[in-house]
Amino acid sequence: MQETLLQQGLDITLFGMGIVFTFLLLLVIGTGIMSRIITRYFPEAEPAAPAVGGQAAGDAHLRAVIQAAIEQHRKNKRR
Amino acid sequence: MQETLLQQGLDITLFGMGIVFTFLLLLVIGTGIMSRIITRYFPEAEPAAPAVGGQAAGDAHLRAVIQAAIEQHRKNKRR
Amino acid sequence: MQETLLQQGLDITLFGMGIVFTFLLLLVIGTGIMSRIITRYFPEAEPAAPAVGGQAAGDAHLRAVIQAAIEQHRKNKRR
Amino acid sequence: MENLINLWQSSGAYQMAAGQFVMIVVGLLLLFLAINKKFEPLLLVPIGFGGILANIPGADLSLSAAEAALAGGDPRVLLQMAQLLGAEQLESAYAFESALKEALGNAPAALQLRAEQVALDAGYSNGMLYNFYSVAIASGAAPLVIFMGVGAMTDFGPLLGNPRTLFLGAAAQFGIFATVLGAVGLSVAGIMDFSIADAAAIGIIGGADGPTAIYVSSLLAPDLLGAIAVAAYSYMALVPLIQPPIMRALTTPEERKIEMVQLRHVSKREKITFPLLLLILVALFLPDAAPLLGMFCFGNLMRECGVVSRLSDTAQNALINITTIFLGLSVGSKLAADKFLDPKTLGILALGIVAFAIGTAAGVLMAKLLNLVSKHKINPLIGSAGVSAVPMAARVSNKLGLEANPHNFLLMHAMGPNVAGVIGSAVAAGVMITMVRAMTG
Amino acid sequence: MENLINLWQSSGAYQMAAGQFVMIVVGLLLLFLAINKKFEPLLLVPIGFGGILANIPGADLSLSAAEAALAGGDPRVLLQMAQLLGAEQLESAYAFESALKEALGNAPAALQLRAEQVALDAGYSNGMLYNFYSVAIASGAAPLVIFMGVGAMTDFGPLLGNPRTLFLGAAAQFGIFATVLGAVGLSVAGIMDFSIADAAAIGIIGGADGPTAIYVSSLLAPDLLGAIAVAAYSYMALVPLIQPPIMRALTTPEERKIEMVQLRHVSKREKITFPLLLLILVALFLPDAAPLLGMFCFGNLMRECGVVSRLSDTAQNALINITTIFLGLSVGSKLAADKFLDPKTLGILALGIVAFAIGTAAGVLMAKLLNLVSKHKINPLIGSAGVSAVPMAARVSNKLGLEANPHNFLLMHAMGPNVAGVIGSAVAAGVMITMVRAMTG
Amino acid sequence: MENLINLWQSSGAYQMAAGQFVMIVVGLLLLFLAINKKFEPLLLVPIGFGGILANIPGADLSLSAAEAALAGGDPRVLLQMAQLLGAEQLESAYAFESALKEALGNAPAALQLRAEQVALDAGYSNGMLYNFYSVAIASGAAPLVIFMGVGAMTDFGPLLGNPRTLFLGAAAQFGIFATVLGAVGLSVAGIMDFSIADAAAIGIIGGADGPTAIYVSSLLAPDLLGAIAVAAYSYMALVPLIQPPIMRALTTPEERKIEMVQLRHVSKREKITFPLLLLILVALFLPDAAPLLGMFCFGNLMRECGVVSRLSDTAQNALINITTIFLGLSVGSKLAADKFLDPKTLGILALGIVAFAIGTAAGVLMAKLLNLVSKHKINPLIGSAGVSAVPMAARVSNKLGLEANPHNFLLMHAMGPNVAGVIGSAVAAGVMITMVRAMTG
Ligand code: NA
Ligand code: NA
Ligand code: NA
Repeated sequence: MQETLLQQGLDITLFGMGIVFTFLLLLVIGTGIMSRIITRYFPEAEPAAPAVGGQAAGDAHLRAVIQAAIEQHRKNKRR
Repeated sequence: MQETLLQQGLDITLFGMGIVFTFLLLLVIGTGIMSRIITRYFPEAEPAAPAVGGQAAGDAHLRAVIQAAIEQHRKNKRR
Repeated sequence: MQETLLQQGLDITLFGMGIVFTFLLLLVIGTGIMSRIITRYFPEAEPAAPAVGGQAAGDAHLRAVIQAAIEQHRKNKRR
Repeated sequence: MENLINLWQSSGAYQMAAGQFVMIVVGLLLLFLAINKKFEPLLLVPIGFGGILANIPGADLSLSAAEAALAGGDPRVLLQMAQLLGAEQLESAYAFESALKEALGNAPAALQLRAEQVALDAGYSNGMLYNFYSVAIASGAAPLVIFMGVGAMTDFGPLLGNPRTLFLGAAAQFGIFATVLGAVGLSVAGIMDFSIADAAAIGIIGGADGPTAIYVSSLLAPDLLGAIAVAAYSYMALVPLIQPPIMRALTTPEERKIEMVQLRHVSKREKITFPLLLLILVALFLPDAAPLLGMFCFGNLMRECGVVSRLSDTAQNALINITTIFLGLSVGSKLAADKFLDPKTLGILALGIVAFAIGTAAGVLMAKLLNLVSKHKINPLIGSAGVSAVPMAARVSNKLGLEANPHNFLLMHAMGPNVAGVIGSAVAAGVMITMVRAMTG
Repeated sequence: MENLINLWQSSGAYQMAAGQFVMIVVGLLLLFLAINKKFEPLLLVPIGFGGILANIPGADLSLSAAEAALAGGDPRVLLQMAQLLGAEQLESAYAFESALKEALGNAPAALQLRAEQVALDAGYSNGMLYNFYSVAIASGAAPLVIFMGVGAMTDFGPLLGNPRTLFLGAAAQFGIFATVLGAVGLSVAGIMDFSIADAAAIGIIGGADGPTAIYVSSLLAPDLLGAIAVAAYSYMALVPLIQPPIMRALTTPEERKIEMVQLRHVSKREKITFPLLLLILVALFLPDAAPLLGMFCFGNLMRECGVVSRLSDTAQNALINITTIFLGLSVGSKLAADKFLDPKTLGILALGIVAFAIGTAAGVLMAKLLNLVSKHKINPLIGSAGVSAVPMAARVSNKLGLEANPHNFLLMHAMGPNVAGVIGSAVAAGVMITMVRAMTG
Repeated sequence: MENLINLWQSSGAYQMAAGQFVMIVVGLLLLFLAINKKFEPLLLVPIGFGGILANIPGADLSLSAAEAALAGGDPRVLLQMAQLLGAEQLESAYAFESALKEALGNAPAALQLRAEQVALDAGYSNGMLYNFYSVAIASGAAPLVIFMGVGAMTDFGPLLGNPRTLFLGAAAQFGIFATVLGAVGLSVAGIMDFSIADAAAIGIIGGADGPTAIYVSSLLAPDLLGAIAVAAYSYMALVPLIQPPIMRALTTPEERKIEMVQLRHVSKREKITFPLLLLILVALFLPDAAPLLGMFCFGNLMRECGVVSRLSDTAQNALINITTIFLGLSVGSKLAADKFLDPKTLGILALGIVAFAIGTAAGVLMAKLLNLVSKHKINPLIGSAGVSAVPMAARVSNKLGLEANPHNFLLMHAMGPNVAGVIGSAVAAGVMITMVRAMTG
C-alpha cells in the first residue's frame, strides 16, 4: 500500500509535468501560428476601436457639457 | 392522431390570436380611461421630473460645476 | 395549558430583558476598556483617515469643487 | 369523488376570489403608501407588488408544486396525495381539501418529498414566488445578507463616543417583550389564538428592524411573516407620527432643552476593533444571536477595516439591492389571502403599534433614569431612538430637540442609541429563538 | 456485458466526436457573428461559448450526475441504473445505452432521485453547465429576472401617447401562431416530427423576444431550447435585413411618407399607473401570463415610481448582467450535439424566419387597416415594429421612413408598437402554455 | 443511554471549547494579518471572519442539519440516526458520537438524505455557513465564477508579445508536483497520513492561485480545504519575502542586469483569438481542465471582444465581489476546530512553503535554460513570476531587476510568465483531478 502510494505520487509527478509542458508547448506553437496568420492576413486597419456601452453614454454626457460650456463662452464673448 | 395535431394547432391559433387581440383591446380601453381620469382629476403640478438615477445625475452635476468653475477661472484671467 | 402559555410569556420577558441588559452592560464595559487601551497604547499617528466608499469620496470632490467655485466667485466680487 | 371535488370547486372558488380581491386591494394600498407617502419604499414596493402577484387567482405563484396540486383539484392526484399522507378517510369535500393541506404542512420531511414528487410527476411545479421564498427567506439567507449590508452602512462612531447610549438601546427593547406579554394575554383572554412562538414573532415588531423581524418570524411563525413584515415596515415609516406625542408626554420642556457635550473623536482603530469585540462577546455569551450579529459585525468590519473597500461597496450596493428585491417579493408571497386574511393579522397590527409606543417610552424613561446617576446629562429625547428604525427615529429626536431649543442638534447623539437599538433587538431575537425552541421543541 | 459496453464505446465514441466537432464549429460561428457582425452579442457571446463548453468531449459539463454515469459507461453502474429504471432486458449495446437514457428522462421524480443518488455514490457529479441550467432556466428564474430588468429599461411613454399602437403589437403576434400552424403542417405532412408542445415553443420565436422564447421553450420543449434561442436571437439581429423588403412590398411610397402627429406629453402619474393597470388586467383575465408580465410590470413600476431608484438601477445593471451571463451559458448547455444536431433544428431555423416575416407583414397590414377607420393616420412602416425586437425594429421603421421622407422621424412613434409587441408576445406565451398543458397534461 | 450521552457531553464539551478557542484566536490572527499587514485582505478578511463564526460554540453555523442533530446529542435523535446508519451496537459514549459522525460522512447518498430528513423532523436545520459552503463551493460554482472574473481582468498582451514565457509558467508548476512527492514521502515515512488525494490537493498550493486551490481541494480533499486555502493565500501574500533570497541565490548579478527587448504591439484580434485558441486546445487535449480554463477563457473573451463590455464590467466588479464574500465565508466554515486542529495542518503549512520555494526556483532555472538556446535573452528574474500569485510575483521580479540595474523595468515582461502560471496551474489541476479519480474511484 505504501509503495503503491509512492508509485502513485511518482506517476502524478511524471505524467503531470509532462502534460503541463506538452500542453504549454502546444499553446506556444498555436499562439505563434495564430499571431503570424493574424498579423499577415488580418492586420488591423485602424487603431483600437473605442469602448462600447455605458462608457460611450458617459462620453456623450461629457460632450454635452463641454458643448454647453462652449455655447456659454460664445455668448459671453458676444456681449 | 395527426388530424388531432392539426386540430390542436388550429385551436391554439384561433384562441390565441383571439385572446391576444381581446386582451390588448381591453388594455387600449383601460389605458384610455386611465389617462383621461389622471389628466382630468390628478393633473401634474410641476413639469415632468428629471431623469431617475442618482449616479448619472451626480456626474452631470459634477461636470456642470467643474465647467462653471473653469469658465469663472477663464473669465477672471481675461479681465 | 393557558396558564403555561402565560408562564412562558413571563419567562421570555424576564429572561429576555435580563439578557439584553446584561449583554449590553458587558458591551458597555468591553467598549470602555477597549477604547481606553487603544487610546493609551495604540494611538493614531495621523488624524482620522477620510471616509471609505466611492459615494462619500465623490461628495468630497464635489464639495471641494463647489468650494473652489465659491472662492472664485467671492474673489471676483471683491475685485 | 369527482362530484365531491366539483362541489368544492364551485363553493370554494368564489370565496377564494373574494379574499384574493381584498388582498389585491391591500397590495395596491401598500404601493400607494410606499410611492405617494414614501413609507419605506425600498421594501414596501416589492412587498406590495409581491402581494398582488401572490393573489392572482389560478396563477399559484406562491404555492409549492404539492400545494399547487392540491389547489388544482384533479381527483386522481388528490387521492394519491391522500393515500400518501394517510388522510383518505375524510368525508366532506371541503374538509378533504383543507385536511390534506394541513396533513401536507405537518408531514415529516420524507413524506413531503414524496408529495412533491407526486406533484411533479402530475405536471405541477413550484410557483415563482415560492422559489424566491425558499431561496431568500426559508434558507435564512436574505435577511442575513441585508443585515451584512446594514452593518457595512453603519457608523458606530457616535455609539463609541458615548457607550452609555447602549443602555437606551437596551431599554427600548422592552417594547418587544411587553408585546410578547400582550400577545400571550390576548390568547389567555381567549380573544386571539397565538402560540408562544407566534407571540415571540409578533413581539419582534417592537424591535423596529425589518430584517430581524423577517428572520425571527421565518423561524418561529412563517405563516404570520407577511403580516409581521408589513406591520414592522409600516410602523417604521410611521415613527414620525407615533413617537413625538409619547416623547412630549414623558419629558419636561427643560429636559428637552438639555444640550449634550460634543462627542469625542473616535479613532479608526476603535471602529475596527468594535465589531470584533461585539463578535467575541456574542461567541462567549450569546451563540443564538450569532447569525444576525455575526453578519452585522462582518459587514461593519468590511466597512471599517479599509482594506476591502470593493467588497464593502458591493455589500452596500449591488448585493443589498438584489437581495432587497427578492426579499420583498418573497415577503409578498406570504400575503396570500388564506394566510393574511385572518383575525390574527388584526391582532398583529394592533400589538405592533403598542410595541412601538412602549419601546419609545422605555427608551425615554431610561434616559431620564441615567440622568439621575450621570454627570454629563443625556437629553431624554434621544432615548426614543433606541427602538432602532434607523435613521428615522434619530431624526425625530433631532426635530423635537430643535423645537425645544433651536441650537440643539441631537442627530449625532441620537445615532448612538439608534444603532444600539439594532444590536439590542438582534440580541432579543437570539434569546427568543432559543427560548421558544426549548419550549416547543 | 463488458464486451458489450466496450463495443458501444468504440462505435459511439467516434460518432459523438463528429457531432461535437460540428457543434464546436457552430459555437465558433455564433461567436463570430456576435463579435464581428454585432449579432445580439450580449446573449450570443455567452450562448456560443457555452455551446463550445457543452461539446468538449469527456468533460460532461452539460450532463447531470446520472447522465454522466450513463455516459461514463462503467458496466456496474449501468447495470445498477438499468435495474433501477426497469430497463435491464435490453440486448444490443447501443440500444441499451440509448434506452437507459430515455428511461432516465421519462422516469418519475422519485426514480430520478434514486438514479441521481446511485450516480453520486459512484463518484459522478453534476456538470457545471447543468447546474447553471438548473438554477437559471429550469427554475424559470433567469428569464423572469431579465424580463424584470427589461421592464425597468422600458419607457411606455410613446405607447401611452398613442395607445392604438397596441393593436400593431397584437397583429404582429400572428407571426407566432402562423408558425405554430406551419410546424403542425410539417408534422402532418410527415416532413418533421413536432408535437403540439414543440410547435408552440417554435412559434414563440415569432415573438422576437429572447427571454419569452427561452421561458416558453424551457416549459414546453426543453430539448429544443438551444435551437429556439439561437434562432430567436439570430433573427432579431437580422431584423434590418429581414424586414425592409417586406415593408416596402406592402406599402406605397405615399403611405411611407405619412408624417405622424407629435406625441402628446405623458404625465409621470400615467406612467406609474400603467404597469399597475396592466397587472390588474393580467390578474383578472390572463393568470397564465402572470409570471412574465408580472415581473415586467414590477420592473417598470420600480423605474417609474421614482422612490426606489437604487433597486431600479440594480435591476437594469448588476442584476440583469449577472443573469445574462448565466442565462447565456445555460442556453449554451442545450447546444450539446445530441440535442442540436437533429433535423428538427433545420425545421426550427426555417420556421423561425417565416415567423418573423409573417409577423412583420401582419403588423404593417394592421396599420393600413387602422388607417381605414382613423382620423390621425398611422405611417404603416411603424407596424413592423410590433414584432418587438426592441429597439432594432423601431430603428428599421425610422430608417425606411427617412428614406421616403427626409423630415419624417418615426423612431418615437415606432417605440409604441415596439413595446406593445413585448406585451403581445408575453400574452401569447401565457395562452399557449395553458392550452398546451391542457392538451398534453 | 441518557447517562451515556450526559457523560459524553460533560467530557467532550470542554475539549471542544478548547479547540474552538484556539481557532477563534487563529481567526483573529488571520484578520490581523489581512488588515494590518495587508495579507490578501479580499480573501483573508472573509476567511478569518468565517473561521471565527464557524467556531462559536453552540451556534453550529458550519454544520448540516444532520451534523447539528449529532452535535445536539438528544438521545432519541441519536438512536434514530444510529439505527438509520447501522451503527447502533457501539458501546462507549465518545466512540458512539464519533462513529455516528463517520458513518454519516461515509453513508450513501440515499441514507444521507434520510438522515437529513430525520434531523429536519427533529427541528434542526442547516447552519448559515453550511448553506453558503454548499452553494458556493460544494457545487464548484464560486471558484469558477472567480476564475471568470480573473479572466476578465487579465491582459494576455505581454504573454502574446513573448509566448516563450509560457515555458516559465510551465516550469514553475514543478513546485506543485514536488510537493505532491513531499506529501507522499511524509506518508511513506509514517510522519503524516496523507492519501494520494490529500497529497494532490496539498500540492496545488504550489500553484499560487487561490481559486484553483479551493476548486481542487473541494473535489479531492474537502476536509483539508480550510488549511489549504489559508496556506495558499498566506504564502501568496508572503511572496515578497519568500522569493527574493531564492532568486538571488540562483542568479549572477550579470544575469539580473539583462535588459529585455521591448515587447511588440499585440493587435486586438490576437487578443480576441487567444482565449478561443486556448479553449480549443483544452477541448482537444485536456477536457479535465475544461471547467477552470473554460470559465477563465470566457471571462477573457468577454473582456477582449469589446461588444459585451457591460457583462465584462459586471464580471470584474459586482459579480466577483459578491462571489468573493461568500467564497471567503464558506472557506472559513472549514476552519472548524475538528477539521483544522489536526497534525495534517502543520504538514500542509510546511509543505506549502516548500512548494512556493521550489516553484520559484524552477521558474528561474527554466529562464536560464531558455537563455542557452535563444537569441533574445530573458532576464531570469522573471522566471519566478511563473508561480502566478498575480501580480505580486511580477512586482517582485521588477523590484529585483531595478536593484540590479536602475534602468531595467521588468514588470511588463514578468506579466507574461505571471499569467502563464495561472494557465499552468489550471492545467496541472485538471491533470491531477483526473489521475487521482482514476486511482481512487
Ligand atoms: Na431595535
Ligand atoms: Na413580440
Ligand atoms: Na500558478
